Amino acid sequence: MDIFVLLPELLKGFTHFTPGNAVMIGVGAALIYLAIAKEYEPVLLLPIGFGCILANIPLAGMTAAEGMMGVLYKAGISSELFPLLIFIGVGAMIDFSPLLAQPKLVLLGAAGQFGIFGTLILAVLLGFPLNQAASIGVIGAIDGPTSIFVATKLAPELLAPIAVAAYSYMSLIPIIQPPLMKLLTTKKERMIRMEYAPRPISQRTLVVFPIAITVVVGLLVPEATPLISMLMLGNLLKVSGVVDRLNKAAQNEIINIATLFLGLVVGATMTASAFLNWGTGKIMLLGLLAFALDTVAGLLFGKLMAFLSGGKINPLIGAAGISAFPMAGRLAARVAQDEDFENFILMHAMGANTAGQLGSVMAGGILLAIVSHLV
Amino acid sequence: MDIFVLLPELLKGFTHFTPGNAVMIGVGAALIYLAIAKEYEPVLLLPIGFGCILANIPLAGMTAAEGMMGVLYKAGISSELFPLLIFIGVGAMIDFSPLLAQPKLVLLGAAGQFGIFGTLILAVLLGFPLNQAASIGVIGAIDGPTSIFVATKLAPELLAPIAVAAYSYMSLIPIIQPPLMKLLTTKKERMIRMEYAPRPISQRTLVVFPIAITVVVGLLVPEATPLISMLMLGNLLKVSGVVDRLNKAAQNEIINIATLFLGLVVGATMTASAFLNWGTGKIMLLGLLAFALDTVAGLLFGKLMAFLSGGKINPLIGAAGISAFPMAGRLAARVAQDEDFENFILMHAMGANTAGQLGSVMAGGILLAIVSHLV
Amino acid sequence: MDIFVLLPELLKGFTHFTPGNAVMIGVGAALIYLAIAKEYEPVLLLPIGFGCILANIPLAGMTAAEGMMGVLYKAGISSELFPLLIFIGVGAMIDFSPLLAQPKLVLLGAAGQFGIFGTLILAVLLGFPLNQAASIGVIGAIDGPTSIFVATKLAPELLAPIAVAAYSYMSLIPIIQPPLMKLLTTKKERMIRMEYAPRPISQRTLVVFPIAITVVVGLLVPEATPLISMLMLGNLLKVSGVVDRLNKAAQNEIINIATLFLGLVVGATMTASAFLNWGTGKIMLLGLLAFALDTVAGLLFGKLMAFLSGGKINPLIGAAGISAFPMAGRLAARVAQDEDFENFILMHAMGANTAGQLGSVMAGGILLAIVSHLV
Amino acid sequence: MLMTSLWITLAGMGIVFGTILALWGLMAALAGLLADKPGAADSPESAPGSRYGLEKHTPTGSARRSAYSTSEDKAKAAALAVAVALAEQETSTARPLPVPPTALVSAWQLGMRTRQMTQKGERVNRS
Amino acid sequence: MLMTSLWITLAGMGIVFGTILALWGLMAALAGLLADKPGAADSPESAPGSRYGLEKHTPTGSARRSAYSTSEDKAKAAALAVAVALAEQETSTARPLPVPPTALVSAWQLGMRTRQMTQKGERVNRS
Amino acid sequence: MLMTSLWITLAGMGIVFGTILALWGLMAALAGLLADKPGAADSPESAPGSRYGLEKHTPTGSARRSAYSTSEDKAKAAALAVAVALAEQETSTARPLPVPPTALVSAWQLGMRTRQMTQKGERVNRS
Ligand code: NA
Ligand code: NA
Ligand code: NA
Repeated sequence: MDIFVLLPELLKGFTHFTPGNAVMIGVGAALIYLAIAKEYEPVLLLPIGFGCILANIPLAGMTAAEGMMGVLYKAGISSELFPLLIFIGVGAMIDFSPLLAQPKLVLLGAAGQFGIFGTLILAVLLGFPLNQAASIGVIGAIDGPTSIFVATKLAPELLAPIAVAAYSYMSLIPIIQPPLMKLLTTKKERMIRMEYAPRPISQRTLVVFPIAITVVVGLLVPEATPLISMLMLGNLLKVSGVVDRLNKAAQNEIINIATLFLGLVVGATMTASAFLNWGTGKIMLLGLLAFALDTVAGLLFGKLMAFLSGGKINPLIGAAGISAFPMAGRLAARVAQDEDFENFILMHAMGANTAGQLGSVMAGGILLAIVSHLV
Repeated sequence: MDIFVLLPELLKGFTHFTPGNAVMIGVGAALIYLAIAKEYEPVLLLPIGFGCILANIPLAGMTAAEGMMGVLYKAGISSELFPLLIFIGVGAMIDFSPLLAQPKLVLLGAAGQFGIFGTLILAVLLGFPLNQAASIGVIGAIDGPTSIFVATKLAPELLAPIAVAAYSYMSLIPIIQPPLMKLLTTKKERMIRMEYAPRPISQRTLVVFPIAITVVVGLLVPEATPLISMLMLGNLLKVSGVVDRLNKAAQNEIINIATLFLGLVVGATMTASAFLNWGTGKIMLLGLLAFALDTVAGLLFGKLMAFLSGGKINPLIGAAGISAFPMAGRLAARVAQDEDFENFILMHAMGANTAGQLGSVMAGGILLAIVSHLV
Repeated sequence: MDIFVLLPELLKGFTHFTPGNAVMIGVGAALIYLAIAKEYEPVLLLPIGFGCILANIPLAGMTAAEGMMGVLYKAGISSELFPLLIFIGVGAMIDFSPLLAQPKLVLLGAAGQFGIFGTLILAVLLGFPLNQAASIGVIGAIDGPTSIFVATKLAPELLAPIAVAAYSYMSLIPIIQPPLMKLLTTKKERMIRMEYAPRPISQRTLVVFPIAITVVVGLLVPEATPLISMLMLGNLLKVSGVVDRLNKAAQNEIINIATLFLGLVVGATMTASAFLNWGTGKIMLLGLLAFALDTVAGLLFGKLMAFLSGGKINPLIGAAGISAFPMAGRLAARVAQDEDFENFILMHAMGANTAGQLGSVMAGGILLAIVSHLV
Repeated sequence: MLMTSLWITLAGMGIVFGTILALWGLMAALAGLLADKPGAADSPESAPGSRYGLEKHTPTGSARRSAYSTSEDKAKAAALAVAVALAEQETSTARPLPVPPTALVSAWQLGMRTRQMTQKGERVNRS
Repeated sequence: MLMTSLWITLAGMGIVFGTILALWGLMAALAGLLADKPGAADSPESAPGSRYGLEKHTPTGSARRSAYSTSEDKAKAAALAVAVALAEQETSTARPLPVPPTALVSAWQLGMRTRQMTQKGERVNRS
Repeated sequence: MLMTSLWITLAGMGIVFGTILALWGLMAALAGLLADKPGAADSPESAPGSRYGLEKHTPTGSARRSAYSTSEDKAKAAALAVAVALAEQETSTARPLPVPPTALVSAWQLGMRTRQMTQKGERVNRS
């Protein structure tokens, strides 16, 4: 074995290294920077960024089918297991009592989904085929697992940019929403105080709710069953109060491990060839639009409810209907408080926010149903 | 895409919904009710009930081979991984020192298995084929993982009713056993006090015990090796005292996740077609009988030992030999105390109880050996 | 079904039991004894020992492809998932700041790898084929997951003896190293005090370090990428400070479960036929040699640095360059203190020790590259 | 193609609103049918939140809600809301300490977000 | 078919008893051979239970057992047994609080069961 | 075959040293480029260790390091090193108690090893 055999072997890592790899490693590093320095969804953007770096080290073979990332992709993404496991944990962290106390707020969870469809139209106009356009639209669900679940079924090739958009913008909510709120609502509207005299919610109600939702949504939108059922299972584990060890497992072991691996694997799909193209840029742009359209639609519907209720409803809570639980809810309450420190609409905002979570999942399932029917 | 295409698409969930589905969703809800309101083995009946509901939502596709439940079934039931993982955790929760302190009590662990075989005979008389009859009999092991492990190998089609029977009746022990105890034992017998002067158990003994049991049982009943070895592994992790992090993992992460998924997946096999038939009713009935037969056999053998020992043994501890660890043990001690508050047989009852756990696993393996040899 | 059918069925466990099985069960018991009584790497040797016992119970079928051990082997060893998951946890437990504070110490991490290659030569002389010789050599990485990862790729048939040697000797470091330290260094050298005035390390540095290492090592030694990247991922999870739940998952759930199953499965490969041969004896011997050669090379290089630095470096820290993190580091500091209680070189020793961890992984990858290129 | 996507939007939003309306009915029914009989609400069992010990950590605790849902006292509600808000701020910054799992949970979804809000939110408001 | 099942019962129960008898011998041997030499029992290493910190939580702790296994004092044993029983009752109802993992473990197998016993058990006893 | 293995050793050790030299450069660069500007080191954000609460448990905490890395005071360093060593000894023997996860982590890699060292190490030193 002489030097002439050895040398190329030694340098193969560099000889196979492309400028594209360099750029993508930069992208991965940038995502990790956002995760750590700006704390943008760190539990997801950090693993995604690291996975992106791994995918762009030549000859490492980790993203090959039999490599670690390939094995995890098959185990958790192709099987759709990871987003569903994450939803079990998320469900165990949601409290639906503010919504149950004021059922009419659920309407705001519908309006906040317009961004999905508005973005789909724009994506079609930009020339994306329907399956891809729909997957891009679901960024407007403003709910990571939903976006990933739908994209995996309709356009897995776009998984990475869609996941990155969904989670990056999620963290930008406090920057994206306030200007639109100020633009679309009058100071008078933002100062509307809302009565908070909900009927008390019995534990019985809290327990029956997730089961009933699973059955009803399952019958109305079968395609949404996996997502909604796992969300509701997690919630049931929590409210039942008799299976604390399962509840804790859902909120910790299960969601943590699924999140870490989901992030790594999604990042590992970010190869230069797959990511460095105009499509990615368009998707990032459309994703931003989706967030804005959701917010606008939510606010306008809030204004409508304010008008119909004779000024009894503060339109700001409409912006909480986009999901992005629990940040959008808290943000709406905060903006209201900025106008009038005595004005507390947190519970109403959280009601609309949880409604948005339900709406997002259903909208995702509905889109899946319609599009897989057409494609 | 006009309304005439859309409408059936919209209503497909309802158009495919059968009365059977409705009934089974009711069954699932009932199991969840028992889990929460009555606290019947909630960590298992709640997931089973929820899985049952999921299996009866048409077109949801979760129970398909590539659906979430299908994937988990393949990963944990077909592979027999879930019951074995649960056993690692159970083993880490059992303390065999009361048994080691009074080795003769182990005999009660044999008597308490008669229900398995008695039920098998009845099942055969009711017309079940041998493999099914044996699986039904193993409900008499009164040990969930054992029942599931054996049923998976002999008659997977009966997995759901057998699991449901095993876990529901497990919770009814405090209702099933006391009457039989009162019926079969005299007040005088129940008031027998037992000496408690066991030899001290060295840590060396506690450590060698699980290893020795694994080897001896493994040689005597190879088919019982997977179950007994995982039970003993868990116990070894605990008594060794040097692998606390593995011990904790066995008692938490591993058993929690396996339990949640096992329950969901078992429940997901409860489709209307598979569950709604006379067979299920017969199985529920036979399961109840198995519990009763175990208790009767245990008590009668207890009386025999009481007689042979010249009234030195309280026959009540015979009822603890059915396994159902640790409830049957505590129940026996309690009933004795009801007769005479000064009478403490807890340690003897727990000895018989852990013996029952061993006996159940071995009986399951023995049945598996004989029947798979005949079928 | 008469007694003549039943009897052989009853005794099959014994009729299939070979003397080899008996010996191997003794070996398994011995490993468990070392784990518990001597606390030799208990979290690994205990499961390995138990797995070894399981593999030698005839007809239990646990080691068959569809048996529990077979399933776990496919899931975690063939896929190389277990050692990599363990590395995520190990990485989250390493602190590289002592090394970053004194970068030149990294050289000691290279010297400490000579044992790998020295042992390879001896193995070749003893007649092992190259792929096996290399796998045996990697025992000299003195890092369990690295040895297992490389052996799985080059010579899976030797997995068990290599893993056993790697982990048993790891625990003997406090017995293997001190005599060599005393032999190869003068009292004067051992009493050398080292300045400890490192530049302060910014959190920025701690965060960039694991990312930079992944990329640089990945480009220089692509074959080392899986190991080094998972080690660095774990470290990044810790130092980032923003993903505590992932950090905790890596340090607990993930590493505990992977360790338990890795041990069991490695042990389950210890069948009499595979383990009871001269090869195993030679491997154990060569493994011991690998540890000694590493230590000697480390110490000699330490003496060289002491000489070149004009007596500013204590050669003992050279012995910490073999990896075996964190024991070798602490041992070196201890031996120095035995000579002069006022002499504290802990931080320098830990720096060399973490350098050894990096060197081990890279050496493993380099060997993998060269040998898989030649075989 | 554009027509199709317009159709999808129309149908999609229609179905979303339809389903949501169904949920509205469902929830109204549930909250009505399953409400506690007066007085029962005080029993430890039926008081929502009393069953789960985690509640005290979770973002919007029905424990807190139910605490004042039965009273009309605005001021009290206000005071509580503030307390809640502050509590959440703390949670979000308390991560470095060994916090209980659920607090970590919030730390995930809510911790860093709340913090961002405080930072960015204020930045925005100042502008 | 019936004959077969009778045969299976006969053989099965026979083997079960046979195996159990073997275990009896095994345990007797173990407890005999591996017993601590007098005095050694006091050393922290060999005292069962002293090695595992979980013991205090687990249902039937050898820690407790060994505490009085060496003494013949019945009354003491009785008192302890009561304490144990009470302790377990509490454990079973302590679930809502953030209990340590092992307590949760009991909460699973023993918690709700113990509680059922108290409820149903009493119901039964009253009848 | 022997020649090959000698070649492998030569090439292998060569590449190992080469790569390690590269890392040396890398680390020197990092520690240089990314060092904190004077003064900044005191701010809670940039002080290493202050970000991770686990640090207090881990073997060689940069928290501790940074504590005296800025001062030249040898005695202080020595005192600290001793404290650290002792602390680790305790950790390693504290396993029976319900210790925090990270302590358990040490208990794994470092606990029993440290203990062995104390035992065997001393045995060796006595010889
Ligand atoms: Na949404
Ligand atoms: Na039984
Ligand atoms: Na090494």
